[in-house]
Amino acid sequence: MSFLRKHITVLAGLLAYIVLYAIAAARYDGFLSLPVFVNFLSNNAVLGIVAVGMTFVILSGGIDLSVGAVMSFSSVLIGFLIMDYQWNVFAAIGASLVCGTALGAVMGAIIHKTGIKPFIVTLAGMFFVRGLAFIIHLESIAISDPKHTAIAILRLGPLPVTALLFLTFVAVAWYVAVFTPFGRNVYALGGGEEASVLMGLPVQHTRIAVYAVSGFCASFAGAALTFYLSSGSHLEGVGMELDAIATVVIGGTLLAGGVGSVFGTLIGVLMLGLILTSITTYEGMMSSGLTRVAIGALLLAFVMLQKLLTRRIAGAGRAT
Amino acid sequence: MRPKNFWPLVALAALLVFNLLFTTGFARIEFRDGRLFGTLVDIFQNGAPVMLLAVGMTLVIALGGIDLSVGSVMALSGAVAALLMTEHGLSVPMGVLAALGVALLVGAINGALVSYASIQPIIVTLVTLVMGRGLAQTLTQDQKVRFEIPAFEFIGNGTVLGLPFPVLLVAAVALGVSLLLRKTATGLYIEAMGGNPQAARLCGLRVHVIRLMAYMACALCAGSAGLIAAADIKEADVANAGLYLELDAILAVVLGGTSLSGGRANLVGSLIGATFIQTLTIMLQMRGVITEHTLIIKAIVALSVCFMQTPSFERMVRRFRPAEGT
Amino acid sequence: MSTEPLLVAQGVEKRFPGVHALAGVNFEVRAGEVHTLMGQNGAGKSTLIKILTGVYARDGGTITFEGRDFRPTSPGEAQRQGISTTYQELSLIPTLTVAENLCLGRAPRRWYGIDWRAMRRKAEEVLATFDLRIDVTQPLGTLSAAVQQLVAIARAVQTEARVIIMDEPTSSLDAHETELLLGIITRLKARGLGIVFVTHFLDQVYRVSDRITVLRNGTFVGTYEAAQLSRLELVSQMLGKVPEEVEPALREHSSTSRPAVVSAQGLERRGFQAFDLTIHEGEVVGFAGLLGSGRTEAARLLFGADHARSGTVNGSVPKSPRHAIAQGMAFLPEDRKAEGIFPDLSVRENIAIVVQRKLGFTLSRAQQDALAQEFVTKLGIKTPSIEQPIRLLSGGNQQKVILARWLAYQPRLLILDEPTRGIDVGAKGEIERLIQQLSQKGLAVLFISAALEEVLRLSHRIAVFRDRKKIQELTQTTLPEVMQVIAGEETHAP
Amino acid sequence: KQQPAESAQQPSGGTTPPAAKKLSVGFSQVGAESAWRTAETKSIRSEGEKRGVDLKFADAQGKQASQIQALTSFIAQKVDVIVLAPVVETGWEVVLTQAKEAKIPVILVDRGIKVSDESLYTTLIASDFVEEGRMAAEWLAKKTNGKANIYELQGSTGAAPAIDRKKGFEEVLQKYPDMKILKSQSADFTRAKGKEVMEAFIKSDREQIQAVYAHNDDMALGAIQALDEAGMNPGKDVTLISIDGVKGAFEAMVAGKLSATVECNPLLGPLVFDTINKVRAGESVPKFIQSKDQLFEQANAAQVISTREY
Ligand SMILES: Nc1ncnc2c1ncn2[C@@H]1O[C@H](COP(=O)(O)OP(=O)(O)OP(=O)(O)O)[C@@H](O)[C@H]1O
Ligand SMILES: Nc1ncnc2c1ncn2[C@@H]1O[C@H](COP(=O)(O)OP(=O)(O)OP(=O)(O)O)[C@@H](O)[C@H]1O
Ligand SMILES: [Mg+2]
Ligand SMILES: [Mg+2]
Repeated sequence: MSFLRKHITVLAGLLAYIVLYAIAAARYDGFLSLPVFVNFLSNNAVLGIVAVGMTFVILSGGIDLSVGAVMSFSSVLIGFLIMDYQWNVFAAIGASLVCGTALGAVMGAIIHKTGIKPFIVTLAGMFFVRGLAFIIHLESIAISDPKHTAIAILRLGPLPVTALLFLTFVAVAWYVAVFTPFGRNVYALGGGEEASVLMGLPVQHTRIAVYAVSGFCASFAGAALTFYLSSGSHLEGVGMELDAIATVVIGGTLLAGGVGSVFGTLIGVLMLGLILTSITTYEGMMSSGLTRVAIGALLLAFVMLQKLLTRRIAGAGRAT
Repeated sequence: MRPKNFWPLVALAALLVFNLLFTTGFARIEFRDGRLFGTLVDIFQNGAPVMLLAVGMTLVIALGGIDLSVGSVMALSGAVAALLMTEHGLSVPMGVLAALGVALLVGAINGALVSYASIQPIIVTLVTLVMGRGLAQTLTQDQKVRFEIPAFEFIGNGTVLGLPFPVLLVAAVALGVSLLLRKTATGLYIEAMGGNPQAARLCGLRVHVIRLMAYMACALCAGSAGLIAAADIKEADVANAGLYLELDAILAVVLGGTSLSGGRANLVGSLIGATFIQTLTIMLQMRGVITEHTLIIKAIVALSVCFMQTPSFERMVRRFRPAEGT
Repeated sequence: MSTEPLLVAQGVEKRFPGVHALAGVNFEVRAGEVHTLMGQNGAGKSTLIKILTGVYARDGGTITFEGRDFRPTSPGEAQRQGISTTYQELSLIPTLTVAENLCLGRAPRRWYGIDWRAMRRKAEEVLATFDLRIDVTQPLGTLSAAVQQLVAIARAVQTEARVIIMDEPTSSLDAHETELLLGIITRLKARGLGIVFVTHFLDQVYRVSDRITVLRNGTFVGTYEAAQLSRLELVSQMLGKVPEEVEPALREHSSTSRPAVVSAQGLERRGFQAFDLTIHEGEVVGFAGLLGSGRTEAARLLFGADHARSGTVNGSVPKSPRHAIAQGMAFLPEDRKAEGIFPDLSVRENIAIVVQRKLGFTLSRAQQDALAQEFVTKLGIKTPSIEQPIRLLSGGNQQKVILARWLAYQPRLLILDEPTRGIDVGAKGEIERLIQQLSQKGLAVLFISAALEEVLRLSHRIAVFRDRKKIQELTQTTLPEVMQVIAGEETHAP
Repeated sequence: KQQPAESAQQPSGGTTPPAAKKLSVGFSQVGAESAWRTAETKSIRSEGEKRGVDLKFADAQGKQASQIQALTSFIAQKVDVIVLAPVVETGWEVVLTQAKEAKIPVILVDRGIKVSDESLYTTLIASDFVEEGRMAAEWLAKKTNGKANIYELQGSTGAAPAIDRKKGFEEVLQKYPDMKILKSQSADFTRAKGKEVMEAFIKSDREQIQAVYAHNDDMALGAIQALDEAGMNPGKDVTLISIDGVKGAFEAMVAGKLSATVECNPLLGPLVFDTINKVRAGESVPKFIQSKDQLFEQANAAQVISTREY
């Protein structure tokens, strides 16, 4: 099968993104510049890292509603350990990664062992983790630690550290999804759970690992958030799960599982960022209500455009 | 085999018994100013919006879909009704009809996009979630719309024969929908579609139309819930009405035993689920549990109730109580 | 020939709610033998296989593999121990490519991970042994049921297994592919593998089997040397009674003077050449052709299940299955799991749904019960109750339920795409008799089956398809003649 | 084509820009979650229009990340001044450093932030939430002679106004051993939740409820409704005090239901633009400009109500 046919949704998404970016660039001055684009990457890095983890979960046919809560929890934990207990930055991040991964793995194990639907387990997980975060520290915590600040202002060329982390995550996730047996098992699990069992694939390990990966990504996103905001924040994660799911799905990954790609998610993240930024900040004087209407409309327009392009390319591909 | 809804009922009963015994004031019911008054009434009255949402959501979920937009539809219908009645002087019945009409329209958009444009339901309804509340905010110019219209307030606060009107409304809607599901072919069609849409098409079902109707019914329920919510506090609060209630509704449906993958509708279960959630909420409020703990308790309780309905739990029960009589 | 037994099961027990699926079943496979499992639908064959391979846990009995106690907890474990299986219901991943389905869990690796190119080459090689030259990078789900079945078999065969179990591998294969498979089985046997084979086709049983074990209603009837068991004996062991003779004769060519029920003109879609077809009242028309020749496609076009680019059926463009049904057509699809059953609905609901649609909102519960009960009895559907979810029925019984669904509707034209797939000999006879009866009463039937004899036996007229094109219609023909037409100029070795 | 900033020239320090150029201001608002918030937005917007300012408004829908995005794009668009109503107190260092490097003055409204370097923002125009809590407590103590069973309706968990108003209130209660908070529950700053939580309180502790302290007016209004429905005279048998001073609260005071409200003035528009002008003219401004908070009781409610816009 041709490259074109195989990656059709991603390509269509990319094309749709370019079209919308071009429209925005024509409309707003200075939109078409490297710093603005880099801003997209770094401003959406936290969401992006969460979405990368979510991609695996959705590919496996599941869903993870706890990511936003785990992300905030981990940022609060990092802030708490650094500020209240004078932990070393790396130790604090390490601890939060362990916690996030463990939380994910526990949820995965519950899902697998009891057969309760992921939606419910992770919804309960969301409540639980949010409660836990409030118990650790009721308020958001400002982090001022020389080492932490040093990392926060790191740059590689034009790329700030959060953007760098995001791109690294995408690259690694792509590799894992395409070239490792674990990645392929995730696709298989999403394509057919019963069949995966009958084919003798390690379904249990895969499922637990998928949620652990998602927990890991979410807690890493929490760490990225502390670099981005220099604080551990309760608020940022609220509603993030829906954003993450949206980016994954508009990136062409099927919610039913089995079909999709990490690059699709990258495009989804950039797309959502483009829509939000252009509407809320470049479009200027608008009411909150109209802002929402416009965001929704653009999102829908993108999805429709992507659908249309997919059909067009598919049609053209078959004819040749 | 245990009777349907056995475990959700057990869980609800356990919660109620606990509260009747240990939560002060929970058991008290009085008759005052021509209405029943007490926590048990509050559970149903305050839970009415979520129950309505759960009824509609059951249909959509049984169909293999999901509707995240219900909370926004609540805000929208409340705002439309309040605006039309206050600023445009429409009569209460007309305002209510118009609000429900707008809700139906949103449902139709959801259904049409899911069905005819075959976009994934979660995306479609996420878009209407964002846009619906946005539209409501735009219509009201980001303001709360206050009103003093006794006939409208009746929807949220009125009583008939001592019983709160919202409770009666929920009962009527639930009865209607359950008759529709049980006594007509609708239930069969919806469940068939949820189980295997391909086969449903080959059996000659109007798959698109059925889907459209289900989303419209769900939005209609949400619209009614929105009216109750607004009437109850005498204002349309576009920013907060129905916020995050879609999650409560889905939780209620799942607690009641309907599978999120579609194929089966369990309306009674969903109502039990909604009652359970509301009872838990009120209990935590009455006992003065702090929010941090509330979240954790909710998580654990919800998981446990779901666990009670899984085969693994059934197996555990059987192990503890080795087969009698065989 | 007989050597040490590889896999031995003794007194195996399995209960499901309401069903005693296996009651003390004994079974053994030796190295270098083909051991066939026979039994009616719901006799417990698939259940036994699932217990042998760790899908279900057994409730009782012992199993040893190569002399050691064997209690696999998952199919994966059974595979690692050396038991490779194709299950009755297709158990592959439709969203992954053909190549991946073949290699999943054992993909060729290099230092950087999975070597996709090597995987593709390997897949092409393996499929070549089945005469299958397809693009292995397309998603499996886009291919026909037969190709998917072949991929599943290829997957099972290419492993380093000592026992290979195949649950009705030939049910959706054509003569040619079946030949290839039987050849492969013979070769594997010669390599000293133990092979467990399940089929409802007696010819195949006798072609390859060394021994036959018969199950009836979950009980063990006996194990026999194939050479010493006559067909009649075998069938009567399975049924528990001497079977009635199935009418063997070719059918008389009916007169086409009766009114046409369906007439299609110039039906066409991309890559499928336009064809005409008329079916009259009381007539049985058979479709013959090789795998992928387009029989299913033609039937789907007729029924409106796929969108036709041009052409008419009964004077109007076929729009949807709905319209076809309104015109009195019924369609039993070939892929039962994907397009036939509503898995969570009960047997009753699965049967009632089409009738219900015809009657709108009016069918009462009592009527549904009566309807379901009638067909459960008439078709001998084995189920603990009509309220059992259909997914818990055995494969053959599911097929009967779907057939019942359409019969209950009393259509004027019944399109049957592989209706006897996975149905036991007894029931097959019943269904054939039923088709004959109904067609005598005026029902028009379009019959598609991989078993050519069956097509010939039932049909008044046969339409032959090749390369997604209808080539010829035959009346009063013989098996060799049909085979020649199917194969085209170069005659196929039968 | 929209022209966010006609000239690429950067506004520098105290020099006034050419008269031809409109002053461009970027305003990052939290959202539109309450009447108070929308009143604030409206005030700043209408004042901006009145003065012919090119005001860019960005609604962050309650998310700090959106606010940071808004700020970075304001910086990229080279606005003259940034007005920020921060959703949280922490996490502003990086982006404010960027603003400082771009020499764009930042004016904070309605809430302070925690930064190590105070020079990152020019000034803060806000109310003092802790002080509001103190005022409410002092008034309640006076009114009840230092003896009351108090039921508290908190704002959203973790939100700064909720935390500070609770803190200020509890601080003062220390002085009055006979004033006790018996139950305290979050009601998310909304009327519907306020009513619901109050109903639960009534059902369990009906006889003990003497005073209700709500972190905002909306919740108090909900509570009043619950008390009314339960036949317990709010404003007479139960003393209610809340914070914000929205119009609805004044109506309730006139009706004798609400006992008092601490105003937290959202009409910051004129003050904000006056300050902007001062900053651009090079005048020095104090680091904290406290907007005037005032306590209103039933007695003076009727006079003030006509002047309430929100
Ligand atoms: N998971 C299950 N739950 C309940 N009953 C089951 C289950 N699986 C199988 N059965 C029942 O067990 C019996 C044996 O089924 P099985 O699938 O083994 O039959 P089979 O011999 O393979 O038939 P076929 O030829 O139709 O494939 C049937 O009556 C079936 O309904
Ligand atoms: N929607 C489609 N688009 C493109 N090609 C298709 C489509 N459906 C079927 N085909 C191809 O058309 C050919 C005919 O398939 P069809 O399933 O009709 O064959 P068949 O004669 O019924 O054989 P069998 O059922 O034994 O596989 C196959 O090569 C199949 O891959
Ligand atoms: Mg079987
Ligand atoms: Mg076919």
